[in-house]
Amino acid sequence: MKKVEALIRPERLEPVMEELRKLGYPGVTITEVKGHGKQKGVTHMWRGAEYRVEFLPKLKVEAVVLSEDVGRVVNALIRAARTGSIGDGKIFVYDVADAVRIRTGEAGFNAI
Amino acid sequence: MKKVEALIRPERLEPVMEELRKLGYPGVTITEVKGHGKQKGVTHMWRGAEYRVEFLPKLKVEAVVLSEDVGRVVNALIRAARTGSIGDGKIFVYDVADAVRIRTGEAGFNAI
Amino acid sequence: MKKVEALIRPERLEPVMEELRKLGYPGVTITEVKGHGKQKGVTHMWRGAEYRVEFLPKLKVEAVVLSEDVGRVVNALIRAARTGSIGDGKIFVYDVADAVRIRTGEAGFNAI
Amino acid sequence: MRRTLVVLALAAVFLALFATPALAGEEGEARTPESSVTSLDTVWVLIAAALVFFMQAGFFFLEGGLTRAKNVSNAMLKGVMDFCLGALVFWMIGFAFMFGFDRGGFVGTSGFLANMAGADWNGLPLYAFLLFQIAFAGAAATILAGAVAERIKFSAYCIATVCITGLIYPVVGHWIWAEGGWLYDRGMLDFAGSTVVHTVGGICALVGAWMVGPRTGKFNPDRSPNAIPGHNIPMAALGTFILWLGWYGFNPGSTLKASPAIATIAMTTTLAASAGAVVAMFLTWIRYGKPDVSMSFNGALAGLVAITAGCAYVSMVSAAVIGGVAGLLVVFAVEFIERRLGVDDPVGAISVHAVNGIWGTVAVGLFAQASLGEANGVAAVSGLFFGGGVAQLGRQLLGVVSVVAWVAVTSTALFFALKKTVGIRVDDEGQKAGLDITEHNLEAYPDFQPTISEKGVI
Amino acid sequence: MRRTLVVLALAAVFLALFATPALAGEEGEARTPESSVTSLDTVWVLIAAALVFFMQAGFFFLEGGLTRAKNVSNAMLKGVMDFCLGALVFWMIGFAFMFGFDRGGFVGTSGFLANMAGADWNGLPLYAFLLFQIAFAGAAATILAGAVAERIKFSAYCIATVCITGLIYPVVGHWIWAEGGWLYDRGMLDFAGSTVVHTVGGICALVGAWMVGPRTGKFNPDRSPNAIPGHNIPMAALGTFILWLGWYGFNPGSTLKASPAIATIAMTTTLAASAGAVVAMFLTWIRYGKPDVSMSFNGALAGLVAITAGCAYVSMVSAAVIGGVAGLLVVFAVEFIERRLGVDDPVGAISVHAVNGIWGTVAVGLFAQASLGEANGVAAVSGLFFGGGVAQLGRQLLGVVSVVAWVAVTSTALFFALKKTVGIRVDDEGQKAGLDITEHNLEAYPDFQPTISEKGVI
Amino acid sequence: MRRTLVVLALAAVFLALFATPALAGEEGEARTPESSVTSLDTVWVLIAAALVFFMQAGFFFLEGGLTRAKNVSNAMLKGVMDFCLGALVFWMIGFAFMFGFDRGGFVGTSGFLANMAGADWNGLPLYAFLLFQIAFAGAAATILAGAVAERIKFSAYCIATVCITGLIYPVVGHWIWAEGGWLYDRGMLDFAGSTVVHTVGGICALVGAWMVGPRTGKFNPDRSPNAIPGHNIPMAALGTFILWLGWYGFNPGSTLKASPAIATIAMTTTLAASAGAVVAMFLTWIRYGKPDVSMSFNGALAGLVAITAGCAYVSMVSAAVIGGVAGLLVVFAVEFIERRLGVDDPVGAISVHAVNGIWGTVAVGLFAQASLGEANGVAAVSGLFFGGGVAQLGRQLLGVVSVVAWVAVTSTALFFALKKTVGIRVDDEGQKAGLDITEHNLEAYPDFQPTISEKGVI
Ligand SMILES: Nc1ncnc2c1ncn2[C@@H]1O[C@H](COP(=O)(O)OP(=O)(O)O)[C@@H](O)[C@H]1O
Ligand SMILES: Nc1ncnc2c1ncn2[C@@H]1O[C@H](COP(=O)(O)OP(=O)(O)O)[C@@H](O)[C@H]1O
Ligand SMILES: Nc1ncnc2c1ncn2[C@@H]1O[C@H](COP(=O)(O)OP(=O)(O)O)[C@@H](O)[C@H]1O
Repeated sequence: MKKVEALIRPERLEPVMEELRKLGYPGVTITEVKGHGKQKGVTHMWRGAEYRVEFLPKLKVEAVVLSEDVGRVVNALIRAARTGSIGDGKIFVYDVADAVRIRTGEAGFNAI
Repeated sequence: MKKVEALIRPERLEPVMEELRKLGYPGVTITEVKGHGKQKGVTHMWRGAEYRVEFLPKLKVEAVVLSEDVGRVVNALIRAARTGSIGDGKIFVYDVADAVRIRTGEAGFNAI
Repeated sequence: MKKVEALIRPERLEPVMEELRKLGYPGVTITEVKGHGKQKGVTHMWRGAEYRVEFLPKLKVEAVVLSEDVGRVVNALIRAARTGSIGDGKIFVYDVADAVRIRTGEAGFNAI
Repeated sequence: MRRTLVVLALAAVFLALFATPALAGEEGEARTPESSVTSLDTVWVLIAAALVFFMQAGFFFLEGGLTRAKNVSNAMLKGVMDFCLGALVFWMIGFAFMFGFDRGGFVGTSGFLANMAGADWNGLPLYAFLLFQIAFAGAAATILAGAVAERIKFSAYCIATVCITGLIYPVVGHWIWAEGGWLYDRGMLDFAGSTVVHTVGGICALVGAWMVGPRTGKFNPDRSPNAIPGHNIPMAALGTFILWLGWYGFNPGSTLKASPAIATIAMTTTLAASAGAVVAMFLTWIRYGKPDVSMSFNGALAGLVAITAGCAYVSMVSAAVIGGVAGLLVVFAVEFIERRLGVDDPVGAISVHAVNGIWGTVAVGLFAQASLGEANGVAAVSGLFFGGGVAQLGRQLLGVVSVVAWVAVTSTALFFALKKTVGIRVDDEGQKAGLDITEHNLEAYPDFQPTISEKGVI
Repeated sequence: MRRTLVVLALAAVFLALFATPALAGEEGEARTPESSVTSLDTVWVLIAAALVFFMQAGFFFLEGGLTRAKNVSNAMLKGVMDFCLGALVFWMIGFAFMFGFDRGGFVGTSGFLANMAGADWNGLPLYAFLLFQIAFAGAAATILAGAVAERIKFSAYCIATVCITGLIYPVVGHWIWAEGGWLYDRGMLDFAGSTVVHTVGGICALVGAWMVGPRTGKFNPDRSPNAIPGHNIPMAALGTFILWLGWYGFNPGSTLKASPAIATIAMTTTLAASAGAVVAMFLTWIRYGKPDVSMSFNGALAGLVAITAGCAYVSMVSAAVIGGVAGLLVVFAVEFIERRLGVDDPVGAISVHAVNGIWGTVAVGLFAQASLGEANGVAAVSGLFFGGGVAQLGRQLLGVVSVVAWVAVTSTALFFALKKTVGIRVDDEGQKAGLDITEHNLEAYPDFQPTISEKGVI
Repeated sequence: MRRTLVVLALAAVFLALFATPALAGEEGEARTPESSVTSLDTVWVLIAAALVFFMQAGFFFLEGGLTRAKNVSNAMLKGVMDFCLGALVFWMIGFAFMFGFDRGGFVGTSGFLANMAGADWNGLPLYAFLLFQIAFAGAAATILAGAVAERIKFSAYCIATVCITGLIYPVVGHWIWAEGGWLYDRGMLDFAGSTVVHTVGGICALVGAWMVGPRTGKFNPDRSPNAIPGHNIPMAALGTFILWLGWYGFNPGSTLKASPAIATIAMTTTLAASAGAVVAMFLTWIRYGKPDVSMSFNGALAGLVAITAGCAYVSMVSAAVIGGVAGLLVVFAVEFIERRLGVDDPVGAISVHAVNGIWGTVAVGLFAQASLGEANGVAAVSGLFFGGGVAQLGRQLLGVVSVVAWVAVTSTALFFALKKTVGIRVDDEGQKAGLDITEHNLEAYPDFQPTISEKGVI
C-alpha cells in the first residue's frame, strides 16, 4: 500500500475527487494547508500599504491506495489538478506499513 | 519507530487520548481534517434547498511510537475510537526514518 | 528523497523559513495543528472558572528534500526552532517513495 | 411524526388565538384626542418602546456570544421568535390580563385584542401604551433564553414564550402596575420593573435551567463544573451595549410621559450601570487575578437591573451604590448558582435578572427618598436609610416573595407539562452536533473552520 | 487603464454635479419659523430619519450574513457608499425631481440642491423633510445590493445607485407622494412606501439580478440550483433587527408630524412583522421539516414591507393578516424566483421587497377602513373587505402596474447601458477569488482559517 | 504582587472618589420646573445623549474590527470601561471643572458630584445636560483607545481614561463651552466639539500612540512599516455606521434644545459625512488602484469630525466641501503619520480626530455665514470665504493652538507618569500571545481555528 499525497489548488478539488471516484478510491482525507514553493505569494492591500501573503492556501489530499494503482492514481491526479501555471502543486508518494479499518478491525488492503 | 495515524470522529478524541496516555504515549499531533469514505455525507438545508456536505469533519491523530508498541497502540485506538457505525475512520501505519527533539537535539527513540 | 516534518511553535515559523531558504528549500507545506507532549497545556479563565487547554497550537512544517540534505535540514530546523523550553517540538523524518510536480509531470528529484 | 404533531399543535394554538379577534377587529381601534402634550408623550413613549424592542437584539447577541458557535443560529431564532410570538400573544390576551378590568386584585379580565378604547392611559394613546408593554413582555420572556441556551428544544421554548407573555408575566404586571392590583394597592414600588420584568424573567430562567438540566458535559460526575467558553466576545459586548441603550427607553420611558423626570431617571440608570461594571471588574481583578471581560459586562447589566425599580426614587449617589452592590452580587451569584446549586446558566441570566431584580426591588425600601419621588412626580416614599423606617421595605419584600412564589409555581408547572408532552431537552447527541444542526439543519458559520475543542466536541 | 477611466468617469460625474451648486449655495438655505409644534414635529421626523438611516446597516448586515465570507467587505462598502452617493445625488437632483414644481404629473422640475426655501412642508422645516427623504432614497437604492450580491462590479453598482436615487426612484415618488403627481391625484394610497420604496427597489433588484446573471456555480447545467449557504447567521439576525428597528422610523415617521396616529402605525407595523415571521417559521417547519432561521427573518421583513403601504389605514387584526400573508408569500416567492424564474437572489430581496411591496399596496385596496384613516388623520377610504368596493383596489393596481412598468423599463435600460460600458459582472475567476480580493484587494477575516468548501471554492 | 498593587491602587482611587459624595448625596438632587417646552427639550437632549452613548459601541467595534482577533476582547472591555469610569469620574469632578463656577477663565471650581441645583441650563434639566456631557466626555476619552490598541496595558488605559475625563477634557470644555471660559469669551466657535472632543481625543491619541510605541512587528529595522490587517471588516463597518448614527445626537443635540435648527444641522452632518466617504473612496481608487474599504469608512468619519465645529454655521454646499476636504486629509494623514512620523495608529484615530478636528475648527473661520448662524439661533459670524475677513479665522486658530498645547503637555505628563509607575506597554511576548490572553486570560473566538499568519504570530 502507498499513500499518495497531493498538494493542490483548492479550486481543483472537485475534478480531483471525480477522478479518484472513477478509479474506485473515494476514500480520502483532506487538509487545509498553506504552501510555499516556486509560486510567488499574492499582494494584498491594507489601508494603502501593500503586503505579501507568502503562503498560499492549498489542499492536501491524501489517499491510501494499493501499490499497483499508484501510477494510475498519480496520473489521474495530475490530469485533474493541472492548470499549467506555477502553483499547481506536487504529489508525494509514501509507503504505508499497515492500514486498519476502525469499525471492523480489518487490516491490510481490506481496510482501504 | 512508526507513525500511527488515526482518522477518528471528533467526539472520540477524549477516549483516544486516554488510551494513549495509559500506554505511555501522551505525545500526539492533532489536525482538523475533512474525510470522505464509505460514509455518506450529511444533508443540510439552506432556505429550503437541501445540499449535501460530502466531506465530514474528522480528526487526524498522529503519534510516533516505538515499532514494538505499534500493535498495542493500534488496538487501543480501535477500542477507543470505535462506535460500530460507518464513518469510524481508519488507522494507517508508516515507517519513521528518524525523530529528533528540537529542544535537546536528542535523536532516535529518545526523542519520542 | 525524505520528508522532514517539523512540529514547531507558531512564532518560530519565520526563522525556520529563513533557514530553509538559505539551504535552497523554499518549498514547504504548513499545517495548523494542535500538539500535546511533555509540555503542559495553558490555563485560561472563563467567568471565574479555570480550564486547561491541553492541546497547544503548533505548526507542522513539511519539506521534502534530497536524502543527502536531511542532516543539514534537520540541523537548520533545530537551530531556528529551538527556544530551550519545553514545547519546542519535534522533527520526524520519513522516506518518500516518489515525488511529482503536477504542472510539468516531472518526477523524482527534479520535482522537489 | 411526533415533530409534525408538535408543529401542528403549535400552529393550531396560534391560529385559534388568531381567528377569534378577526371578528372583533372592527371595533378594536382607539380614537384619541389630538393635543401637543399628548403628541409629545406619544413620541417619547414610542421612541422608548423602539429602544426596548431593540433590547431583544441585545439579549440574543449576549446569549449567542457567550455560548458556542454550534448553537448560535438557534439563539438568534429564539430571540426573534420570542418577540414575535410574545407580541401577538400579549396583544391578544396578555394585555387584557394585565390591564383589563380588575378581578379581585389578581388579574385583568377584559380587553382582549387590546379592545379597550375607553380606558384611560393618562392621556397616552392606547397603542403607544400597548407597544411599550409589548416590548416589556418580550423582555421578560427572553430572559429565559440565555439560561436554557444550548439545550432546550425549540418547540418547547416557543410554547414557554407564549405562556410567559400570555399569562405568567401579565398576572404579575397586574398585581404591581395595574390600578386595583393587590400589590399596587399595598404600595409596593417597582418603577420600571426590577420585579415585574426581571425577577419574573429571572425566576423563569432559574426554573427552566434547573428543569432542562445542565448542558451535556457541563458538570463532571463529582458535580464540579467545566468551563464552556463563549464563542464570540465582541458579539456579547455589542449585546451588552444594545441592552444598555435600550435601558434608556426602559427606565425613563416608564414615566409614560415626557416630563423632566426622565433626565433624572436616565442619570440614575447610567450611574448604576457604570458602578456595576466598575465594581464587577475590580472584583474579578482581585479574585481571578485579571479583569474578567464577560463578568464586567454582566456587572453593567446587573447595575441596570438593580436600578430599574428605584430609578425614580433614589439619589445619584444611592444609584451608584445600588449599582455597585449589584456588581458584587452578580459575581458571587454566578459562582453560587453554578457551584452550589449546580444549575447551569450559560450567560448568567439568573444572577443578573433574578438576583438583582430582587436586590433592586428591596433597595427601594432602603434608598428611596420622598423628596426625590415628589420631584419626579412619582410616589413620595422614604426607605430605611432615609428616615422612612421599615414600612416600605416590608412592602417590597412582600412583593418579592409573592412574585417569586407565583413564578416558581407556574413556571415549574409549565416546564413539567412541556417535559411530559413535547419534551424540553435536546438529547446528548443533538447537543454534540449542536442545536443549529439538530433543530434547524443549518450551520451558522459554514465558511470558517472550527477549532478542535478540548472535549473533542466541536 | 480601463479601470482608471472608470474611476475618472465616476469622479467626473460626481464633480460635475458637485460644482454647480457651489455657486448657488448662498441662497440655498431655508429659514423656518420657530414654534413648539414645529419643534416637536422636527424632533420626531429627525429621529425617524436617523432610524431609517440606520436601516442601511441592517441591509448590509443582512446581505453580508446571507452571503459568503469572501464577499463581505464588498457588501459593506456597497452599503456605505450607496447611502453616501445617494445622499449627495438625491440632495442635488433627486429631491427636485420628486418634490419640485410639477410638470405634467410626471416629474418635479425645480429646486435642485434642495433650493426650495419657500415651499410648504406642512410646517416641517425643509431640511427635516429632506433628510427623511434622503434616508428613504437610500433604502430604495440599497435593496438592489442583496439581489446582485457576490457578483456585481463595484463600479457598476455605484453608477446604478446614482441613477436610482437620482432619477428612477424620485419619479415614482413624484407620481405617488407629490401634490400634482398623477397617481397622487388619482388617489392611490401608499402611506410609507410599499410601492414607492420597496417595489421600486425590488423591481430594480429583479432586473439587476437577472441581467447580471446568477453567481458562478449557482445553477447546474440542468438549471437546478445549488445551495450557497450564507456565512454568518448572527450577522443576518442583527441586520434583520436593525431593519425592524428602522421601520419604527419608516412607517410612523411618514406621518411627518408628531400626532397620536404614530402609535397606531407603530402597532400595525409590529403586528404585521410578528405575524410574518411566525407564519414563515411555521410554514418552513411544515415544508422543510425544521423551522428555517433565515426564512423566518425574511418573514418578518416581508410583513414589514407589506404593512408599509397600509399601516395608517388598516386595523390591528388586518395588519396581522396582511403580515401573515406576507410570511406565506415570501417563502413561496423565494422558491419560485430561484426554481422557476432561474433568477439568483442570494438574500431574497425580490421576494421580500418586490413581491410584498406589491402585496402591501394591493392590500390597502382590500383592508383599508375609512374610520381608521380618519382617526389617523389620513385619507378616509375603505377597501373591498370593508365595504368600499373595488374602487380603491383599482387605484392601487393602476399604481402598481405603472410603477412596475416604469422601473422595469428604466432599470433594464440602466443595466444594459452599464453592461455595454463599464461591465456589470465580475468574471468567474474573480468570483472564485471573491469580490473582496478582486474588487478591493482585501480579506475580510484574515485571522480565521477558511473551511474547505464543497465546491472546492473557498 | 505588582499587579495586586495596581489593582488595589486603582480600587483605592475609585473608592476615594466614590466615598466623599455619599455624604453630600442628599442635597445633590435638582428640582426642575415642568413645562411643555422643557419637556420637549428634555426628550430631545436625552435621546441625543442616548445616541452619543451608543457611539461607544461604534468606537470599540471600529477598533476591534481594524485590529487583530487576539486583542479584540481587550478592545471591548476598554470600550465598556472607559465609558463606565468616565461617567463616574465626570459626574464626580469633570462636570464641576467644566461647568462649575469659573476661575480665571481657566477652569470651573464648584459643583462636584453635579451639585449645581441652582444653575441655569437654558431651561434644560440639570441631569439632561449632565448626561449629554457625560456621553461627550466618554467619546473624548475613547478616541485614545484605537490609537494605542493592541499594546497598551489595561491598567494604564483605565487610569488614562480617568485623567482625561476628570481633567484634561473638562478644562478644554470650560475654555470653549462654559460662559467665562477664556476662548468662549474671545468668540471661538466650536459648535459640537471638533476641538473640544475630537482634537482633544486625537491629540491624546497621538501622544499615547507615540509614547506607548508601535506594536511589536509594526516597523522594520529600516523604519518601513508592515501592514497589520484588521480581523473583521463587517465589525468595522457596523462600528462606522453606529458612530454615524450617534452623530445625529452629537451634532444636532448640541443645540441643547429642540429647535428647527436641528434639521439643518443634521443635514450638514449628513452631507459632510457622505462627501468624506465618497472623496476618500475615489482617492484611494486612484492612488491604490482599487477602492479601499476601511479608508472609505475613515472618510465618512473624517467628514463627520470636520463638520462638528461648523454644522450650525455653514451652508449645505460648504458642508459638502468641508467633508470632501476631510476625506482627502484623512487619506494623506494616515500615510503621513505612519510613514513620516513613524507613529503606529492601528485605526487611524489621529488622522480622523486630531487632523480633522483641527480642520473642522479652522473651517468655521472660512465657511461660516452670519445669515445661517442667525437663522439657526447661534452666533452670527462670517468666515473668510463669506466676507467675514480673517477675524474669526484668527480666533479659531488661537483656540486650536491653545488646546493642542494644553493636551500635548498634560497627556505627555500623564503617559510619562504612567510609564514610570504601572507601565504602559505590554511586552513583546504579551503582544505575541495577544492582549486577550495576557491581560484577561480569555480567548475571544475559541471555536474558530486561527489562520497561519505571515509573521508566524497568530
Ligand atoms: N519540497 C516541498 N516539500 C513540501 N511541499 C512542497 C514542496 N515543494 C512544493 N510544495 C508544495 O507544493 C505547492 C506548489 O508548489 P510550487 O513550487 O508553487 O508549484 P510548481 O512549481 O509546481 O508550480 C506549494 O504550495 C507547497 O504546498
Ligand atoms: N483510502 C483512504 N485514504 C485516506 N483516508 C481515508 C481512506 N479511506 C478512508 N479514509 C478516511 O477515513 C475516514 C472514515 O472512512 P469511512 O470509509 O467512512 O469509514 P468506515 O468505512 O470505516 O466506516 C474518512 O472520512 C477519511 O478521512
Ligand atoms: N510521539 C509524538 N508523536 C507525534 N507528535 C508528537 C509526539 N511527541 C510530541 N509531538 C509533537 O511535538 C510537540 C512538542 O512536544 P513536547 O513534548 O511538548 O516538546 P519537548 O518535550 O521537546 O519540549 C507536541 O505539541 C506535539 O505536536
